[in-house]
Amino acid sequence: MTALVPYVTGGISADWTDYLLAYQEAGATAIEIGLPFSDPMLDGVTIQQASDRALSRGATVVSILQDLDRVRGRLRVPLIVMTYANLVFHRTPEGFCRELADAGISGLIVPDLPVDEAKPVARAAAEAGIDLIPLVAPVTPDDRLEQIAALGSGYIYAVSVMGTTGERATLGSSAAGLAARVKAVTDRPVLIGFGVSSPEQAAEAGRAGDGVVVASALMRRVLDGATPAEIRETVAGFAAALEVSADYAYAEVSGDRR
Amino acid sequence: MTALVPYVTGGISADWTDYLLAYQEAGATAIEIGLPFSDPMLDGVTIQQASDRALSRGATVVSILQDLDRVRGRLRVPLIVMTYANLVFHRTPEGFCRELADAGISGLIVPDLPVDEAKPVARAAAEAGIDLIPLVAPVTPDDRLEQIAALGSGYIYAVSVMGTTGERATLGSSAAGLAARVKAVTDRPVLIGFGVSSPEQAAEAGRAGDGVVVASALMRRVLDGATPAEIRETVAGFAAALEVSADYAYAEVSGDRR
Amino acid sequence: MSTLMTEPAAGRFGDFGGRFVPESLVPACDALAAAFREAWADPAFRAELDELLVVYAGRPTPLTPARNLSADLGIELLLKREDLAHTGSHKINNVLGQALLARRMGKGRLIAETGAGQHGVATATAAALLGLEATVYMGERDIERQQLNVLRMTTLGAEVVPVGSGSRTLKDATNEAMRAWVSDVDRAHFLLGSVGGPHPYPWMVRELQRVIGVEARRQSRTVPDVVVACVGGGSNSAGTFAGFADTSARLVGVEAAGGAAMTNGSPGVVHGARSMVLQDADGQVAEAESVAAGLDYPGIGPEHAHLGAIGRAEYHTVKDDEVVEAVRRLARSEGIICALESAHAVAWVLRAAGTPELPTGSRVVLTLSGRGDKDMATLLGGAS
Amino acid sequence: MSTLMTEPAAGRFGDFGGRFVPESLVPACDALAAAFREAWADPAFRAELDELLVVYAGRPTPLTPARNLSADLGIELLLKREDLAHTGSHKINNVLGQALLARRMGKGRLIAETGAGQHGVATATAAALLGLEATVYMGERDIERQQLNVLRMTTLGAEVVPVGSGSRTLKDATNEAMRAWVSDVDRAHFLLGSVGGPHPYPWMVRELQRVIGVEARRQSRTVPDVVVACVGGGSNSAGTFAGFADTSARLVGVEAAGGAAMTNGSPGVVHGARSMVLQDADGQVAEAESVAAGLDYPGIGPEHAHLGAIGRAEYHTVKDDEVVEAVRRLARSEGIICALESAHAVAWVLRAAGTPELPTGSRVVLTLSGRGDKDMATLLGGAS
Ligand SMILES: Cc1ncc(COP(=O)(O)O)c(C=O)c1O
Ligand SMILES: Cc1ncc(COP(=O)(O)O)c(C=O)c1O
Repeated sequence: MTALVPYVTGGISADWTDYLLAYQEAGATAIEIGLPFSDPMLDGVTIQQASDRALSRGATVVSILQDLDRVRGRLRVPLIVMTYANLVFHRTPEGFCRELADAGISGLIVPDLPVDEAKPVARAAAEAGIDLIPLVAPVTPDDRLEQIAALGSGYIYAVSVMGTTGERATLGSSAAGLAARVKAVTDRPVLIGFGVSSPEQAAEAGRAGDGVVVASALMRRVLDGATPAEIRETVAGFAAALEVSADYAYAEVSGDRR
Repeated sequence: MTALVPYVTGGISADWTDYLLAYQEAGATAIEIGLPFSDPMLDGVTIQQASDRALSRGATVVSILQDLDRVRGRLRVPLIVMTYANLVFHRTPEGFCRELADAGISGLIVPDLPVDEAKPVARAAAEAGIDLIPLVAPVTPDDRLEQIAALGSGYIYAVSVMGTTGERATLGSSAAGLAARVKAVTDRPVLIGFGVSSPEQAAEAGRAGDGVVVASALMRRVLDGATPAEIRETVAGFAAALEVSADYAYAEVSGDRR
Repeated sequence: MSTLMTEPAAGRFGDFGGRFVPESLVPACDALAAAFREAWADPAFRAELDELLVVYAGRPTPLTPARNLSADLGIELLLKREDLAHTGSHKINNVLGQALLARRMGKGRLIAETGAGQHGVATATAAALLGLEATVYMGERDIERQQLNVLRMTTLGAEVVPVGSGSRTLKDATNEAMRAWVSDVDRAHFLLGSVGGPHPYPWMVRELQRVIGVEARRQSRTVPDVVVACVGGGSNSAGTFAGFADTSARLVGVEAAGGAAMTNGSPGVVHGARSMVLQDADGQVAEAESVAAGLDYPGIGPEHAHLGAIGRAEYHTVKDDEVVEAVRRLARSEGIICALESAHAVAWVLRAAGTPELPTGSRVVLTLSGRGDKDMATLLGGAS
Repeated sequence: MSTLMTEPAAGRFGDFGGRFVPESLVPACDALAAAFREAWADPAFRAELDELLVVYAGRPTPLTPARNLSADLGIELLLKREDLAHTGSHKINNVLGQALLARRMGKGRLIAETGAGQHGVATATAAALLGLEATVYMGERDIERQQLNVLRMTTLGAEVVPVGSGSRTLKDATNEAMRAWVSDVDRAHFLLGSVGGPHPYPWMVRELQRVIGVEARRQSRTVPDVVVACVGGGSNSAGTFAGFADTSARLVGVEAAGGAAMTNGSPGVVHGARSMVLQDADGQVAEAESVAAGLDYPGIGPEHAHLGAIGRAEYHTVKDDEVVEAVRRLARSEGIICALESAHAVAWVLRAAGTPELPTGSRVVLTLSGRGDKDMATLLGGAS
């Protein structure tokens, strides 16, 4: 019943799109693709390194979106882009969202775009038919949760810990509370992310929310040289813990329009 | 007619008193013995090095004066001590002058003891029967020359250049003028020193005053390892240029009381 | 002219500013803005800060007539001497204010980024004085070239954390400091060193640096023709300009040629604010490259972007070799060894004096943002 | 009490002082005494100096309450902040005065000795400002441990001459500077850095440093119980004491244990004056040994010898390890990194506070003679 959204940094290797296929095979409900940014303020060491590697391989927004052509026919799960505000504004919110839509992306997460600054992007995303998935944090007060719940569409992304992305020994204790607070103000599904490092943690998060994002735990292995086939096993472990099946999850996922 | 006063740093070598004999044989009229001081403010590099070497050999006022015992019987020329004020005051002017007198010294030069500060030393020297030989410089005004000429006894030491001891290519042009100015205010004989580096310069200085002190030019050779016999030749060269004979000079020298 | 004068609504300076931070930091930024707003209106807070600035930091700093250079250049050059402030630069003005605020907010820890190390030293200093912990993030490249300041920070009891990512300079140290803040937002105050970052920083830091301009305005007696200061993030210039915003004086900011966000940048969002940014065609932030670690930064505070856009201030660039020469020239003419950062302002004056850019006879107030002790090793390296 | 107040007749402070110099220097010393006497009585000279001290050197320096240390130690400790003066120490007060005097006397060149390099930097600074040449003599050992100041001097355009004789420290640099002066006495002014040397130096330098004490006296409002300063040659302490000579305050000078002329020396004649000197049985001057280059000197100014002899001032010693610890303690409690020299005064306070030497509740004015940037490398070396 719970969505599993594994993450990959776009352009991290020549065959990076194979990870998308692997994730899908392993039971991903949707996939988050990071468009690497030079200054990933909210990312821990793993995603920083992944971003650096992609950038130094020459990855750009355009090249990453073009790479998707290689797998478009085989991908059935929705793709969500996660990137920083500068890449959005640099191409203008309208232009950027249109490019995403043209590439078959259905959702957008911008971690340094709080609700107060999000209006132009929300408008552009809506026009392009893309879900702007807003983030909430453990420290977000209730009145502000309501504001945020009114922003964008699709999931709400609950940041489970006060900190950057990155693996952690235990899931932030605030995750469950935060998810419950979100659910109290909105019907939108809640994705839990940041530091979901093991199937056990994923299961725990899955009980609190409607889905989990797993990023650093996968990218650490990718950086260490894991092949798509190897990563598929890892993701499958998360899927098993979450008791998701590819088909089921696929039908559930918000923003799925293919 | 002109006195030749070669200099040696007391204690510079184990056999340093042999230089005294060599100087005498070569025609010295009198000999200046430096009692080394740690901070020879008015000395150039050569005498500094000579002082350092003597001090690091362990030379002290007492040891140097004792060394003179070895040659006392053979020395006919007067000995003049040159040292800095601290060594004088440290043993008290009275004590110091008495020690000098006991060691057969007949004159004392203290380069950092201007007339204004010299009274206690002058008194002690007179009591001990030692000539306090005052210094004058090219910048000393005439009225002050008179004051200085009234201080101590024996020679007046005319510093030929504004500078420290040390060899120079030419004799200070101020030497002759200074000597003449001294002679205008006193009948005391005038010794010219500082930078008399060659027999030619000595001859030039000799025409202006009543004697010359040769120090760095000799100590440079001593530091470089010249033996007493070698140094004797050097001093003889100065004596020849000055047309002094040992006997004649000996009879002339002030303060000779042996 | 409301800019340089009041609190900007929503942290906006025209098209620039704002607050582009993770949601995790929004409440902290809000709380900080509220706390500063309230403290800044509180005479007791102002009195405590003013007392520290005077009895501790050595304010007012003098306005020194640079008589020899003035004669050489045919202008009247007055130097606002932030090099004489405690710790050796203007950074202490901002730091004392924020540190007092942090204590008032009940924070036990200061987190700071630093480039040249002056801001880090000032932070370590205030932390020692007020009994707070300090963690300072500094790029590895800056640690190498500003060794002296690293030693000072550790002597003061601060922890200096080397940052090895990216260009290993100020930009990356700032990323790392913000990450550290997210992770300890309850207990820690992020003591940002310049007029960049999310609201309320650009406003708050400018207000805390306003003292430079207010003093200089009073000390210069008549209004100068030109007011000039170097621009890294832009805090010493913003503080200086604030004192002259309502006069006829031309406001000139001088950037490092290798870090000239105003001159060579385009609008972008970095470190929490929309401003001018050096970036590539894709929107990746470029690495700056300047001999002055404190200006080795691809961004600039949003108020400067606005002042430039509306034409109230102008921005010029000078090259590293002009800067090194300016340090020497000022040292030999006036006996003042300024920081490489500050020398950017001097270099522009040296080049512009007697040209239409800075006509003969101009009266110029130049903020010397810091002293050059920290740069002696770099200068030597550059000279040999 | 005439000492600390008026010009001493014949340069005598009781049994000490005088002028033990080569005849070649006597007229120059006479001319200098006359010139200073006249300038010091000339309101125009005083006004020019005072202006420079204010607009250039950053005076008055603050009197900073050391609140944390005071609370820890149970005393009231006030720090006179010479570390905030331009160039980083009290040396600039004396140097600006003598440099103006040199220019007034038509001299084109300054010759100076330096230990820690602060006096050399100040001299190089004044020379640049007034368009004079500067030659600074510095012991090779001090050149090694005060690299930063060597770089500063050369950046300012001064020639730094290494002195390799003797202990290769301040004593030997002073000998060499005096030799250089004899050789260029017409054109050069010997800008002595402390209250030693032949008349008029001890008097003149104390007068030029008097500003420290006068300011501190005014700033401290009530008379403190104790006034304390470190003593190398003794200029910052003499200047400080001068402001409190006519009060009931105890005057305390703190020497380096390895260079304690007052505590371990005997009367002697070095560098032109009779004073207390570290010397061996034969009267050879001893080599001092201190972690602080500026106190690594076997003598002391003659007025201190006199103040000690008559009991008006007391002198204590502290050891190198106490000094290093004092730098750290002050840095961590008050956010001030002082010079190793200045830390001697701090170290004494740390040790004495709460003992009969410095009872609880005492009000203490301590002159912090300089900042510690120059010593960071030494501190690091000592720590590792
Ligand atoms: C001396 C000095 N000046 C200027 C700057 C640049 O900062 P800002 O532009 O904020 O004044 C720095 C930064 O480290 C600095 O140390
Ligand atoms: C900072 C500082 N304090 C003190 C001294 C010692 O000098 P004085 O005893 O003359 O003040 C020096 C000398 O270099 C110094 O640099």
